[in-house]
Amino acid sequence: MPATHLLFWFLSILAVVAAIGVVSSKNPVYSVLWLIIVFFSISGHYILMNAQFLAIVNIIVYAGAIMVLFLFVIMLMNLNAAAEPPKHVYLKIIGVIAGSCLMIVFVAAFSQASNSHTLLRNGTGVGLIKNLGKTLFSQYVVPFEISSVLFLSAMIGAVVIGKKENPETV
Amino acid sequence: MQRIFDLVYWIPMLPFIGFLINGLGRKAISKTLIGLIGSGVIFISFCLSVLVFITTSKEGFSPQNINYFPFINLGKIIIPFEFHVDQLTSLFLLIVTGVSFLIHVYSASYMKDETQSGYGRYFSYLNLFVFSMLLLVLGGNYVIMFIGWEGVGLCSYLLIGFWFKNNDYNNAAKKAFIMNRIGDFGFLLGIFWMLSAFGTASYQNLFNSQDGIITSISAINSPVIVGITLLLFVGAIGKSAQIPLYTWLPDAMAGPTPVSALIHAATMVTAGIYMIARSNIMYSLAPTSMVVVASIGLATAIFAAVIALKQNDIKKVLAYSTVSQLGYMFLGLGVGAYTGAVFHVMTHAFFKALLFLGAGSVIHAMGGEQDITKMGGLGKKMRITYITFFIACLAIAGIPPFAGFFSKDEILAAAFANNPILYYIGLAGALLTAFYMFRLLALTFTGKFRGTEDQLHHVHESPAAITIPLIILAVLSAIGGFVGIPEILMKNGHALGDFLAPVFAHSGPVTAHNLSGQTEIILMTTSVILILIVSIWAWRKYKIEEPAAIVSETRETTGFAKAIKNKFYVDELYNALFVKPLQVISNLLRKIDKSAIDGIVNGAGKSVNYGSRQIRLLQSGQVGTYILLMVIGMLILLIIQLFSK
Amino acid sequence: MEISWYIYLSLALFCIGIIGALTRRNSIIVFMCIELMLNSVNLLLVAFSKMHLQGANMFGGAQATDAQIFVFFIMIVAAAEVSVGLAIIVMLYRNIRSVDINFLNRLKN
Amino acid sequence: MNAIIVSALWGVVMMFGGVFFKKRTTPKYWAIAGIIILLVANILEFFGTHLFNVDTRDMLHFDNFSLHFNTVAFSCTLLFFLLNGRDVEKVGQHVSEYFSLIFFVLCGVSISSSFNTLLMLFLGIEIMSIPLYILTGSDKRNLKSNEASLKYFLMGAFSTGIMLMGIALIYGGNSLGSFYINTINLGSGELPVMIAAGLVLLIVAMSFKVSAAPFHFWTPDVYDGAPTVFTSFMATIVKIAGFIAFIRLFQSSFGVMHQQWQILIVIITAATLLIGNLTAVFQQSVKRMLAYSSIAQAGFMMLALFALNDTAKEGLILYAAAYSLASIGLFAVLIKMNDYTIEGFNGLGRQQPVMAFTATVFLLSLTGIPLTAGFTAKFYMLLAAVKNGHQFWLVILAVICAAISAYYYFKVIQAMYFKEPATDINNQVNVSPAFKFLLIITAALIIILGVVPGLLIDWLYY
Amino acid sequence: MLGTYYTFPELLLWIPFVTGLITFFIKKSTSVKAWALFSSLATLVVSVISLFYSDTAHHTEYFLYNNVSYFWLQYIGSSFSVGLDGMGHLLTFLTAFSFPLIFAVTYKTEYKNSNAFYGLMLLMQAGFMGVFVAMDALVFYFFWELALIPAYFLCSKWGGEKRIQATFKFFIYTFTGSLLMLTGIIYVYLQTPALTATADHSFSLRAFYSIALEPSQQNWLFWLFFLAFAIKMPIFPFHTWQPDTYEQAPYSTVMVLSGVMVKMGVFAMIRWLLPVLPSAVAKFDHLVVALCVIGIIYASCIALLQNDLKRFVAWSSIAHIGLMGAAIFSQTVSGLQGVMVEMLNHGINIIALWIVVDIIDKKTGTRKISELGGLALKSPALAIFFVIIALANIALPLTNAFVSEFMMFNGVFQFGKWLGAFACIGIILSAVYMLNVVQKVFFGNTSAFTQNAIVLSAGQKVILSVIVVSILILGIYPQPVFQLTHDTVADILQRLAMAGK
Repeated sequence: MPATHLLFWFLSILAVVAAIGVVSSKNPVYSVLWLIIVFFSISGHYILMNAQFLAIVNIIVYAGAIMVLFLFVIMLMNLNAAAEPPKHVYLKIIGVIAGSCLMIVFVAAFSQASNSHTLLRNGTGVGLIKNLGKTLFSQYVVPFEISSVLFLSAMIGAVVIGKKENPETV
Repeated sequence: MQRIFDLVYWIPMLPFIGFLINGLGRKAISKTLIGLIGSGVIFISFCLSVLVFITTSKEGFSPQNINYFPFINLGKIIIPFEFHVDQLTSLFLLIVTGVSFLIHVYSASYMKDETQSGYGRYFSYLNLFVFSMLLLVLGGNYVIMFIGWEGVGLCSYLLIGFWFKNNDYNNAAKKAFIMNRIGDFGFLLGIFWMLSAFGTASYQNLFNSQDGIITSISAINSPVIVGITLLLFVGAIGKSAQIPLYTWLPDAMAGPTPVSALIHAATMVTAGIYMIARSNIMYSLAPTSMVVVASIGLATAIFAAVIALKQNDIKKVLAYSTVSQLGYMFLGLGVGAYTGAVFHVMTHAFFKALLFLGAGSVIHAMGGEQDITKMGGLGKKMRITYITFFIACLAIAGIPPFAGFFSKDEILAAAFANNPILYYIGLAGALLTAFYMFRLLALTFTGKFRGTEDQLHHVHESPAAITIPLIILAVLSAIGGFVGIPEILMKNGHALGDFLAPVFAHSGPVTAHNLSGQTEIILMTTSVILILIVSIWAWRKYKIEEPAAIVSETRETTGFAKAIKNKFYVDELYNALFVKPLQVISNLLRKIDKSAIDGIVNGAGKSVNYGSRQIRLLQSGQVGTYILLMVIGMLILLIIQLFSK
Repeated sequence: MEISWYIYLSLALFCIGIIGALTRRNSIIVFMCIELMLNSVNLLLVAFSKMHLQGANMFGGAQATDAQIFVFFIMIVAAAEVSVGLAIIVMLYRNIRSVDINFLNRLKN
Repeated sequence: MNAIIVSALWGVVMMFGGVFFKKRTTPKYWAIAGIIILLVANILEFFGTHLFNVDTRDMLHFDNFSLHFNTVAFSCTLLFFLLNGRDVEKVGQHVSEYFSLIFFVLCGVSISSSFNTLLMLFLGIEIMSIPLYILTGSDKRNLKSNEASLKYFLMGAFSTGIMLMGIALIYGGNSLGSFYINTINLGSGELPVMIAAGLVLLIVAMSFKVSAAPFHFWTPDVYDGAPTVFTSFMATIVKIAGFIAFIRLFQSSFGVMHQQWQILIVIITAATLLIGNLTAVFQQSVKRMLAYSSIAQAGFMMLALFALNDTAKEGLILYAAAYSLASIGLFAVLIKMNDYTIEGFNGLGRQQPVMAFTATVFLLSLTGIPLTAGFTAKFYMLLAAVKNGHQFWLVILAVICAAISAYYYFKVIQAMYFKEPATDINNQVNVSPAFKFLLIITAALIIILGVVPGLLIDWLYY
Repeated sequence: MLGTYYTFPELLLWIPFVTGLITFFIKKSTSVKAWALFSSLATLVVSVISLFYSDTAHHTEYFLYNNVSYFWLQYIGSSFSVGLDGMGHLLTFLTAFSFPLIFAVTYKTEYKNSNAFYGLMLLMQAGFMGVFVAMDALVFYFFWELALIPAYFLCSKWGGEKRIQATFKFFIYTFTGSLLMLTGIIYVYLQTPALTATADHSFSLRAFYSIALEPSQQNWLFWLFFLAFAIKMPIFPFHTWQPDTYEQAPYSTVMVLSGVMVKMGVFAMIRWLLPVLPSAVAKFDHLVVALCVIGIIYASCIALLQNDLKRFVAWSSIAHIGLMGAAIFSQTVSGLQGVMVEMLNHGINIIALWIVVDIIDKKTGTRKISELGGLALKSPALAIFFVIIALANIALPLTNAFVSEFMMFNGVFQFGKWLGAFACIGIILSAVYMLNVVQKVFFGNTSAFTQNAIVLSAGQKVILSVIVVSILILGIYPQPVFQLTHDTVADILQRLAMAGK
C-alpha cells in the first residue's frame, strides 16, 4: 500500500470525522473549529492531487478569512450551547435518514458508473500558480471581471444591511 | 260547379275571420252584432258546405286534393298545406257547420247574461273552434288534421274554463286538455311512424286507388300497419273519450251548456271516428287493430251506460250517454261498419245536440239547477222543450222510425255479422241506454215538481232563439234516419251508404254484410221489442207523483250501486296511479338534482377549497422543514431518474 | 488512486453537510454546513480535473485547469455569500436577539 | 455583451450616486435614464451594433433569443421603475443603492440569458440571487422582511450547493472534460449515470430558482415578507430570467435526450400546477395570493420545458412578457392599497375606476381570458405541449388548473366591483394621474399583445 | 351596396363592438339607452339586408358579400376569417333581432351606471356575432370566451341578492368546459394539413373539415368538445348552473342568455363537432340522445314543482334544449332542420316569456307563483299575450314551435323509435306544467299581490304583438327558414354520411 494511499485514507477519515463533528457538536464554537479541521484536511487532499495553489487559497480564504468571520460573529452574539434548545427529535431522525438515503442512492448509482475506476493522473503541474494564472487571465478573464460585479453587490449589501439607520430620515 | 273547390278554403276561413273580429273587437262591438257575426259567418260556410256536398254527391265525382303551399318541406319529406275533399269530408262539413250554426243561434240568447267582453270572448272561442274543426275535417294529410285536432282541443280547454274564476272549472279544463294531449302523443307517434315508413302523410299518396302506398301494401297485419293504426287509435281514444281516457268528458260539462252540446256531443268528440273512418284502408289491413277498436268501443259503451244509470246531474247523464254512444261508433268501426259509424255520428249529432240544448233550456228555466231529483213535472210548463226532448229520447233509445234506430241497428247488425257475442253485449248496452234516458225524461218532465217555490214561479218556456233550434233538431232526429234505411226494408234506400261507398270501397271485403234477410229482421224486431219494454218500465218506475219517493234516488246506496254512483272510483284510481306518482317522482328528481348532480359540481369546488386548506399546511414556515421537503423531492427525482429503468 | 474514492468521499461530506442543514437550528451552523457542501464540491471538481488529465492532452492541457479555475470561482462566490449571509444573520440578531431558525415563523401558510 | 457591461457600469454609477445625490428623488430619474440607455444598448446589439468587442471565448453566446428576452426584461424593468420609482424611495434610506443592486441583478439576468458554459450559468444565477437576498431584507425594521431575507438566503445557498454538485457531476461524467454546455450534448445515446445524477441536481436547483414545486417553499414566504416593490421585481423579471436560463441550459445540453428525463419535468410541472393553484385559492392576503399565483404561473411556464420545442421558446418569451406586465401592474396597484387583504379591494371600482379597470385587465390576463396577452401566452404553451405529443393528460391538468386559477383571481374582481366599499375615510386610495396613465398604457400593451402576439414573437425570426 | 365595401359579417361584428365601447363614455342614462337602441337597430338593419344576399343560388356575389379573411397569426396558420352561411345568417339574425327587442322592452327599467350596463350588453352581442360568423377555430374560441365575460359582469353586478355565487359558478363551469375545448382544438389543429406557406398547420374551418382523424383519437376528442358545448347549452347532467344563474340575472340579461347564448352551444355542436368528429358522433350518438331525452323528462318533471317564475322558465328551457340536443344527434334531415328552426323559435318564445314574467314581477312585486293568481280578471291583455306565448311554448299547432318540435321529434323518432316515443312524453309534461302556471297565475281568484290591474304601456303592447305575430307567421309559413338553412344541413349530413362509409 503506497504512502499516498495511506495519506488519502488518513485525510479522508479525518475529514469525515471532523465533518460529523461540525454537524453534531452542541457548541457553535466547536463546530467552527471542526470545520477548520475539515478545510485543512481538504487542503491536504489538494496537495495530494498536487493542486498546490488551491490548497493554499483554501487555507487562506476559508480557514483564514471566512472561518474567522464566523468566529467573530459567534463571539459577538456569545452563543453558547445552552442557546440552542434541541430540535424535535423525530425531525432530527428524519433528517439523518434523508441524508443517508441520499448517500446510499448516490453510491448505488455510481457503483456502476462507467468511469468510476479511472485512475487519477499525477505530474504535469496544472495545479501550479503559473499555469492557473495564465488561464485565468487569458481564457477566463471575462468571468473574472464579471465576478467583480458579485463582489460589488456583496459590498453594497453589507452596507445596506449592516449600516445603522437613523430613524428620522425614514 | 267544380269551381266551388276554389272557394273551399273560405269554409274554415270565415269562422276564423269571425274569431278575429269578435276576439279583437269584443269590447267595441255590441252584443247583438257579435252574435250576428258569430252565427253569420258560420251560416255562410254552412251554405258553402251545402254546395260542396251537392257537388260531391254528383255522379263521377272524384276526390279533390287542393294544395295551397308547402308547410314543411325537407326535400325528401314534403308536408304541404293541403285540403282533401270527398264524400266523407263533405258530410262532416254539413254536420259541423249545420249543428254549430244552430248552436250559435241558441247561444246568442243563452249567453246574453254574460258581460260585454265575456260575450265576445265566448263567440270568438266558438268561432275558433269551428275553424279548427273544419281544418280537421278538410285537412289533406294527417299533419293538417293534427293541427285541427289540437286546435279543437285548445278551444274545448278555453271553453270549459270559460268561467275561469272558478278553479274547479279550470281543473276540468286542464284535465281535458292533458288527457287529449296524451291521445295526441299517440297520434303524433303514429304520424312519425307513418312518415318514416311511407315518407308521406297525405291521404292522396297513401290511399289513392291507383298508386296509393297503403293500397299497394299487400301484407295484412304487417307490424308497421298495426303499430300505426293502434297509435292513431290512441289519439282517437283521447279525443273521443274512450276507456281509459274518458274521464275528462263528464268533467267537461263544467263549460256552458251549448258548448257541451256542440263540442262534447255533436262534433269534436266524433273527430276520432272521423279519423279512423278516414284511414279505414289502413285499419282494414290491420284486423288486430280492428279487434282492439271494437272491443274498446264496446267496453266503453257498456261501462259508461252503467255509470249513467245512477247519475242525478242532468248533464252528467248526457255526458256518460255520449261516451257510451261514442263507444257504439267505435264498435261499428271495429266491425268494419264504417258507414254505420258515420251514420251514427250524424244521427247522434242531431239527437244528442238536441238533448243538451233541451237540458240547457231546462237548466236555464230552473235558474242553474242541474240536479234532476230536484226537478219533475216540468213538462207542463215547458211544452216545446218537453216534446223535443221526448223525441230525442226515442231517437237515442233506438225506437223506430227515429234516427237512432237505423244507425244503431246498422252497427249492431254488422256486429252480429262479425261475432254474435258483440251483438248481445251491444244490445244490452242499448237497453241500458233506453233505461237511463227514460229515467232522465221521467224524473225531469213528469210527476210532481220537487224544487223550491220561487224556482217553480221562475220556470217558463225559453225564448224563440232557444226553441227554434230545438225544433229543427227535433225534426232532424225524427226523420234523419231515413237516409240510411236498410236494404231489406227498402230497395237501395241506403242513400248514405251509396253516397259514402267510394270512400270505403277499398275496405270492401271487411265491410261486406253477409247476413241473410230474415236474420236481420229477427234481430231488429227483438231489439225493438226489448227496448220498448225497458223504456216503458223505466218510465213507470220514475214517473214519481209524491216527492218523498225520490229519496230512493238520493239516499246513500251501498255495494255495487254505490260503486256506480261514484263512477267506479276511476278518477280516484287515476289520481293514485298517475297524478300522485308524478308528484312523488318530481320531488325525488328535485332532491337528486340538489344533492347528487349539483352536489357533484359544488363538491368539486368544495374539494378544491379543502385541498387548499390541507396543502397550505406544508407551508409550515420552518426552514428546516422546507429543506427537508426539498431533499425528499430531490431523492424521489433521483430514484426515478437513476433506477426507473 | 481511483476517482471513485474521491467521489464517495466528497459525496459523504456533501451528505453530511445536508444532514447538518436538516438537523441544526442555529442558522450560523446551518450556513456552515452549506459551506461544507460547497467544499465537498470543490474537492470533487479537483479530483475530476485530475481524472480528465488524459482527456486534457488532446485539448492542450487547458481542460484540466478548467475545473480548478471553477473551484477558484466557487471560493469567490462563497466568500461573497458569506459576507452577505452573515450580515443578514447579524441584522436579524439585532432585531430578535436570536439566530434560531425555528423562530422564523411569522410567514407561513 | 452591451447589456452586461452597461448594466454593470450603471450599477456602479448608481452606487456612487448614493454618495453624491442629495435629494431622495434624484436616484429614480437616474435609474430611469440608465434603464433606457440599457434598453437602447441591447436593442443596438440586437441589430448588430456591438459597442464593446470582447472575446468571451464563447462563454457567452448572444443569439436572437437571449437578446430578445433581454429587451423584454429591460422594458418590463423600465415599466417597473416608472410605476414604482416612488415606492422604492419609501422602502429605506439607501435608495440609490437599491437601484444599483437592481442594475446588478439585470446584469445577472443578461448573463443567465446568454451563458454558454456552466460557469457562466453559475455566476449569472449568483449575481441575480445575492442582490435579491439584500433587497428582500432591505426593510430592516420589519421583522417579516428580515425573516424573509434569511430564509431566502439559507435556502438559496443550499440550492447553490446542490447546483454546484450537479455541475461537478456533469463535468465528471463529460468525457471531454469541459463546462461548455454544447459539449455535454452527446447525441441521443444512453445518459451516463453521472451526468444523469448531475442533471437531476441541476433540475432541482433551477426549479428552486423558478420556484417550481416541490422546491418552491421559499417563494410564498419571501414574496410575502419582502418589500412589495421588490417582490414585484423578483416575482417577474428575475423569475422569468430563471426560466430562460433553465430552457437554454436544458435545450442545448440535454435536448437530444429529452425523452430520458422528460418524466422529471412532468412530475415537477404537475406538482407545481396543483400546489400553486390549490394553495392560492385559500389565501386572504392579495400579496400572498399573488405569490402563490406566481408559482401557478411558473407551473404553466414549466410546460415550455416539458415541450422543449420552438413553439415553447416563442411561448416562453410571450409568457414572460404577458406575465411580467400583468404582475408588475397588479403589484403597482397593490402597493397603493392600504389594506392588502381581498376585503381591502372592496368597492375599488367605485373609488378608483381606472385602477380597478386596469387591475381587472391584469387579472383577466393572468387568468388567460382571450383578448389579453395572458391568453395568447397560455395558448402557445398549450400548443407547444400538445405538439410535444406525450403525456396529454398533463395538458388537461394544466387547463383545469387554469380554471381553478380563475377562482382566486376573480375573487379580487368581485371585491372591486360587486362588494360595498369599506366606509372609513382613511381607506381612501389616491394616486397621481401619471400613475393612472401608466397603468392604462400597461393594460393597453397587454391587450395589444393579446390581439397581435406576432408583434413580439416575430422578432425571434428577425 | 354595403357588402361591396364591408362584408356583412364584419359589419355585424364591428357595429355592436365599436358602439359598445363608445357607450362606456356616455354619461346621461337616457342618451345611453337611445344610443344602445339605435346601435342594435342598425345591426338589425344590416342583418336583414344580409338576408337578401343569403341566397346561395348566385354564388360568387353571395360569397363576396359574406366571407372575408385577414392575416392574423400567419405563423401558426390562423387567420381572422369570418363568414356567413345559412346557419350563420339565421343566428346572426336572431341575435340582431333579439337585442333591439330587449332594449326596447326594458327601456323603462333604470339600471344604475347604465352606460356600463348597455356597453357590456353590446359587447356581449359582438361576442355572439363573432361566434356565429367565425370561420376559424381560434377566432371561434376567442369570441366564445369573450361573450362570456360581459355576461359574467352583467349578472354579478346587476343581478339578484345571491348573484355573485351563482354567476361565479356559471362562469367557472363554462370556463372549464371551454378550456377543455381549447385543448381539443389545438389537438385537432396539429393534425391538419398546411393550407398556407407560412404555417404547417391551419385553424381554418376548411382545414378542420378536411381531415379524417383516427376513430381512437376522435373518441376522446369528442368529449373535450362535447363537454364545452353541453355545459353551454346546457344538456343534462351539466345543467345545474342554469337555474341559479337565470334566477339571479337581471331580466334583460337573462333574455339574452336564454335567447341567444344558449344557441351558441347548439350552433357549436352543429358546426364544430358533428362534421369534425363524425365517427365519434356515430359512436356516442345513442348515449348523447339518451342523455338529452332523459333531460327532457327530468327538467319537465322538476319544472312542475317550481314556485319561482324565473326558475320555472329556466327549467322549461332546459327541457327544450334537451330536445334540441337529441335532434342534433339524431343526424337526420328532419332533426337538424328542426333544430335550425327551433333555434330561432326558442329564441323568440323564451324572450317573450321573460318579457311577460318581467312585467308581472315589476308590477306585482313578486315572482312566487303561489302568491299570484287571477291576473286575467284585472289585466286581460297581458293574460292573452301570455296564453299565446305559453301555447307556443307547448308547441301548439300554428305556433312556430310546433313546426320545429314536430320535425325534431320526428328526427329523434327516425333515430330510434323508443327514444322518440320516450321523448314525446315531453309534450304531455310540457302541457302539464305550462297549464299549471297559466292557471295558477292568471286564472282563479285574485290574490293580495294582484289586486290592482296591470296596464301595458303602448311600447310593451307593440313589442308583444310583434312577437305574437312572428310566432304565428313562423308557425304557418316556416318555409323561408328552411330554405335559409337547407344547404348547411345538407352539407353537414353529407359529411356525416361520408364518414359513415
